[in-house]
Amino acid sequence: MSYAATRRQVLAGGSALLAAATTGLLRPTPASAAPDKIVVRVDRDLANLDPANRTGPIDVNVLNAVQQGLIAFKPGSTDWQLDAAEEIKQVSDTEISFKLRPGLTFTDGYGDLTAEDVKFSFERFIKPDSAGKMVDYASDWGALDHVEVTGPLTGRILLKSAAPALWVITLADGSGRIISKKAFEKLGDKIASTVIGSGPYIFKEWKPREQFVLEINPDYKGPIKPFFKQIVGRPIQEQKTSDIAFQANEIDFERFEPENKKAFSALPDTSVVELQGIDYVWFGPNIEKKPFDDIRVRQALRLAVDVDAILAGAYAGLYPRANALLAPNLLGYWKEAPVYKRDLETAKKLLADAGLADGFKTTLTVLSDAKPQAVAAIVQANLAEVGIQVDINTLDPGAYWALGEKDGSKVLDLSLIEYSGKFDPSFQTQWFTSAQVGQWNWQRWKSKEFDDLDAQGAKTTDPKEREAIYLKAQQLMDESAAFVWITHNVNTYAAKSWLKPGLLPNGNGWLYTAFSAA
Amino acid sequence: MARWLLARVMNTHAGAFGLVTVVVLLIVAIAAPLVALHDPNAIAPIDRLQPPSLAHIFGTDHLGRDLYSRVVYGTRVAIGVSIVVMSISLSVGVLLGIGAAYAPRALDQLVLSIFDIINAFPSIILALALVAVLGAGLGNLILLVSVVFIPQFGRVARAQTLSIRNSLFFEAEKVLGTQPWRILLHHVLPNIIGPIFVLASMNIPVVITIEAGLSFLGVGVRPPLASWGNLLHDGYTYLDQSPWPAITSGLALMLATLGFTLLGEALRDAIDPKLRRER
Amino acid sequence: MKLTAAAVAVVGAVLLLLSLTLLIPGDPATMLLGPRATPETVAALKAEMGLDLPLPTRLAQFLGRAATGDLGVDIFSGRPVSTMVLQALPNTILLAVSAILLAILFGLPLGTIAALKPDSIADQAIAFLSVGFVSAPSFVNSIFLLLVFALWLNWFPVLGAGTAGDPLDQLWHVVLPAVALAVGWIGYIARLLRSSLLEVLNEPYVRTMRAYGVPESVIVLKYALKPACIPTLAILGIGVGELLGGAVFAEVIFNRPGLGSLIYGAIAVRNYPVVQGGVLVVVLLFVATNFLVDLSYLWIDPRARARLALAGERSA
Amino acid sequence: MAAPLLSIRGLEVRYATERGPARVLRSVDIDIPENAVVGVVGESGSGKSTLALTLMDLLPGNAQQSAASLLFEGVELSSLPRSQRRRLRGTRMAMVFQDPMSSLHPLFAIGTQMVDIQRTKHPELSSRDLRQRAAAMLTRVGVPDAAARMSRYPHEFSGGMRQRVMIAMALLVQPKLLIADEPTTALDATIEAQIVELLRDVRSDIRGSIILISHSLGLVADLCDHVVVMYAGEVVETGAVDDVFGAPQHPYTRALLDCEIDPWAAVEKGAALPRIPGAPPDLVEMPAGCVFAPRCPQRHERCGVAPALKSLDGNRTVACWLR
Repeated sequence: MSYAATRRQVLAGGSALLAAATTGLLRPTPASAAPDKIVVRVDRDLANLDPANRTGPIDVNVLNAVQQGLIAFKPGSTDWQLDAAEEIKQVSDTEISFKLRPGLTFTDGYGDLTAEDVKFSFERFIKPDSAGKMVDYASDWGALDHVEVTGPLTGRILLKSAAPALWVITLADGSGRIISKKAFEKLGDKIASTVIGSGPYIFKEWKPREQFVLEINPDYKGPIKPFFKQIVGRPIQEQKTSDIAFQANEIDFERFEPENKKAFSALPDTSVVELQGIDYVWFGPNIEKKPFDDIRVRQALRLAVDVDAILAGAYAGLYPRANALLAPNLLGYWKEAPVYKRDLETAKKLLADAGLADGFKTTLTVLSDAKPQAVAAIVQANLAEVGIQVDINTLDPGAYWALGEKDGSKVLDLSLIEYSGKFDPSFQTQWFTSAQVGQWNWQRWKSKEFDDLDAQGAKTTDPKEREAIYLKAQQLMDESAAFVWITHNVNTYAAKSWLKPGLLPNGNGWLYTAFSAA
Repeated sequence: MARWLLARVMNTHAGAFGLVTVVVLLIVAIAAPLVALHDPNAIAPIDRLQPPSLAHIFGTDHLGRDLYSRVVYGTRVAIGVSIVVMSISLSVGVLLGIGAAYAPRALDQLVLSIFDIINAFPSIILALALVAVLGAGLGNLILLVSVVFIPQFGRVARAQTLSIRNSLFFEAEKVLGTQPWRILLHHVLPNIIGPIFVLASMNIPVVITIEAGLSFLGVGVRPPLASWGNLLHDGYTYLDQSPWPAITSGLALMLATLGFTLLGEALRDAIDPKLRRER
Repeated sequence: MKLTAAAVAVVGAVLLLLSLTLLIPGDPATMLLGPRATPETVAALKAEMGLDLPLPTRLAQFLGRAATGDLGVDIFSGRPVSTMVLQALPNTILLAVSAILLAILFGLPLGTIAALKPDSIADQAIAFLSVGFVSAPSFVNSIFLLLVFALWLNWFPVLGAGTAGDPLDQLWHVVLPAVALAVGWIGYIARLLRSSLLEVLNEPYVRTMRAYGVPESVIVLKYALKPACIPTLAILGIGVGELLGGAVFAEVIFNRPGLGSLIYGAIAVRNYPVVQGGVLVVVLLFVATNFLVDLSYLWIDPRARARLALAGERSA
Repeated sequence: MAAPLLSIRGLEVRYATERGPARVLRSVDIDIPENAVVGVVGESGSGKSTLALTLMDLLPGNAQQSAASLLFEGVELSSLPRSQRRRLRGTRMAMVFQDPMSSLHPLFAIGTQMVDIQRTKHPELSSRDLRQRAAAMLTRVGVPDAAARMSRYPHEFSGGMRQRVMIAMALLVQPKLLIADEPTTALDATIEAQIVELLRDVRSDIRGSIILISHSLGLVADLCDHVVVMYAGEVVETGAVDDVFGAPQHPYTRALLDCEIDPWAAVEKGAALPRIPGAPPDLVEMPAGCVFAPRCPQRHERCGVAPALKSLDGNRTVACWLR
């Protein structure tokens, strides 16, 4: 009706403003009671909805809501709960047995979820596809030997070697999603854009670059209780535009730059959620290159840089300081890791001992985002004070990540790096092994001892032992003085005050099923 | 000549305003180190996003850098880029244009279709496409924006040269056995200079906008180097905490484009009213 | 004649685009796989994307496929670029068209008023406004409009292009970005029209009309405006190009799913097939509009029709 | 004798130039009798066309005029408000311009233009009627298959045809005063002859007076009853054509005639410009005294003072001390 009114005005050539005012009034004003539909901002569009070839958290979050795994993450923890599996247990280091809930069905009439589907879904990761190409996330199931179906609803997951990380890295996450074998065979390539699942939500609609819609799955039979009838995801490129949209009540939930925390806390009907991250941001030299092959130079670097100033400057003093690889809420967190205070005297002395009393020139390579550039600027200023002249080399994503192949990292001097973390320490340590030199170990730091610890940690099942292993590994990194840890990141979210988001500790894992009324 | 031109430009308000603005901007750009009150890259995390004060007359940005100084150095980038770009595309364009006019038909056609190809892209889009490949950065920015403007100069130069080549006295000169380069020097160039000069001055504000625009999108000048585009984007990002970065850089940008536009038009009307309609 | 030139330009543009992709530092494959890529997967992906083939082969392939409307696939989602582009195209066209209409809607009257009373207060005011408008870049306008009319006054929506199939809603969403793009052109058209109108009003044929006491209103609105619009029309040709360029900013800032934001988004992650496809379509759009502009001369100017006919006979 | 249709007294027109005001018309007195054809002759730059534009009130913006009196059909034009002046045009007065190419609108069919120029005269008539009148008139002035030609554009007409259209326009509004400014100059000789024919032919259709501005004495001699000789913005001699051309009183008139012994020849070879030693004076810095003196073969001391226009017998006038 009100639209009709507006239309009349427009047709009558009536002033846009008048008409505008009318719709302005029509726009949803912040509701105190939670509606049954919410709009959340995602920072880019969905890309690939095939669990094995997904392109990142934005895809996974949808998959986790639409498809079931044997287990699922518990909201707000690195811990898991049962989902498709009625029971599941680690029989031995290399065997996991599971029993599915009866009566789970796939949407769009693809029938019941059976152990066959589980076998198919998991073994996809270890068999090359028709084109002979391995799936992108093959490594998640690297340890899998095969899945044995023991009954319509029961089976055994058999591993080549012990893989304790499997639970949180794989089973509870994207690579553990159970897809319908029938659907896959029917849809072929189309499964990258059509999601058939048995989960709490169905993938109702996807208007690329406009929005995707999740809607409660009436036939879902499982322990998870989704709250909102509809969840709409809107891809928004420009962060600031998203902030404005939030203030204009066009979206109900978004992640924002921690720098803006104050401003957002001041907004009406808005609750701000803060979450410590598990990523790891650090910078360090390529230790194969002179003069960084000299440990004294590396130590000097570590002492010359004022990490607190970086956090205050580039991170608005809102990010927690990192002193080692693993974040506080992870197994293997090194509580007593040394906290290096800035000490120019010692730094200068170390350089002098290394015969570089009057400093040297070097280059710091960073990604072309605002924060890395800010960090670089501060590092530049800091190092200048001990006579080290730093040129900043900013690369945009394509060129930057290309350093990870064809030995691209060989040319680097200093580099500022940010890798995103997962809930199992083994995922974090794997990039620093000698084997990764030329790929993702850009600093080319080689330590036989570390390699062994990494391999060992990946197999050991006993948490206590693992913790010890990873502590040792981090001590080795510390001794090398090759890594200047900066932060594990913090994530800040704005939600309408009636909305309680369901987030995982890594910050970009969102459990849409756990979004609920505050 | 110069005095006459100056007089013609100054005798309209718009022209005078344009000239003064541009002169001021030029001075600021050249004398940036003297005009700026602080090191534009000096970071002071503690007093980030300060409002204007005696210490920081435009306030500070999100890293506590002195905005005024950054705007000043931004002027240097904006004007530097636009002048370099213009001189590159001007010289390349004119050379190609004259060359084409003298060259055999086939070659001439080739050059022309190259111009057509470049012109088939909306300038920003071409710049983006090139950035996609070359990557951002000051050097690339200058390079690719220059490419965008070559055809304009090329066409004017070619047209002028042809009109002279077909003119009677050119024949006469040939008969008299004057070397081509003499003819070029004494008859072609003098005729080209006017329009070319106008064209260049009219395009400078366009280049300034493109530079700022690409930098705004984060594919132009690389931070920490100060560009109005970067400042504006950062300002936009931290608008909730302080409007000053956005306001100051935005105003600087608009003042510059305004000044150069007015001056350009004044020059055009003074030198070559015929060009009034062309673009 | 013009058509062939256009065709050459487009083909050349494609060639340019493709040859550019040879200079790429690092490549999409790694970009796509991020810190997980093993050399094998990278190689596989490149093969998949045809990045390993020599340029001529790729050009031939691309042109061949493009001719059939196939622009390759998005390296992330594997969705055909053609569909992505076609989804974006209407939004961009709507934006550009509304912007042009706005520019004409305001520019024409302003220019006419200014020309009727040269050097009057109105004329001066309009001149001042025009210059001011011309020097306001579209991204500055976009931000300003977004803050004032979407955030503070809450009159217009912030996000996107509105729900497909609801013309009103789409019109709604296009207002602010269109204004942001149009502003500069309002000023430009106004000033251009003023000068050409002043010239026309001194033409002998206008004097003839006056000699028979034809009312000034009829002279201006019927006889003078038509010829005065020709130069404006010529500028619109170029204008569309700048509009399509400015659209990038408006679309990014207002989060409109259009060609500009598509290309921009793709560049950040080096999604080359999408960049190529997007840019190619923009070029086609641009060339096409310029062609239309040329056609519109025929509609306005009988002499042009005559010339064309003449040329026709010659070539025949 | 009856009051003239138009009587001009002390008409002055200045053009503002960079170097100062150019006095293109100075204290011009002319009478146009009822139903007469008056020729205005003189070199280019003698102010003929300015005179025409002044009467039509079509002077460009940089011109300023002042007249003691501009009496048309007993009405003082110079005191009429612009709007009423406008209404005179296309009803009581009309003008045929020199260049038929640029004087017709290139983007509109001539029919459209011929209809619109009648509206001030015939507000009561419908467009259809106006179209029919126009078509009929085209036939009258000798444009073949007029009805069809109505929807054609100027560039589709030959120069001669265009001038016929212009004349048709003038006839359509039946003006009391028709001013023809060099109606044949832009045309080549043969066409010119045809147009002259046409003019003589339609002469009778016009129930009013005609001012024929031309530098071709032949044409004037051929078409006019009276003649006004102008030089450098001043009237130097007036009178009946036969008297003036038969026995010119002013040295300038004589000079003109000497350059053009046989008027008909002139018409044939298309209006040759008179060749008189010296050049017309600079209108911005006028010399004192007789304007023609510098070029005058019979110059003498009295010429240092400007001679007034004095009447001779047989109501002719001349401005020269020798008479």
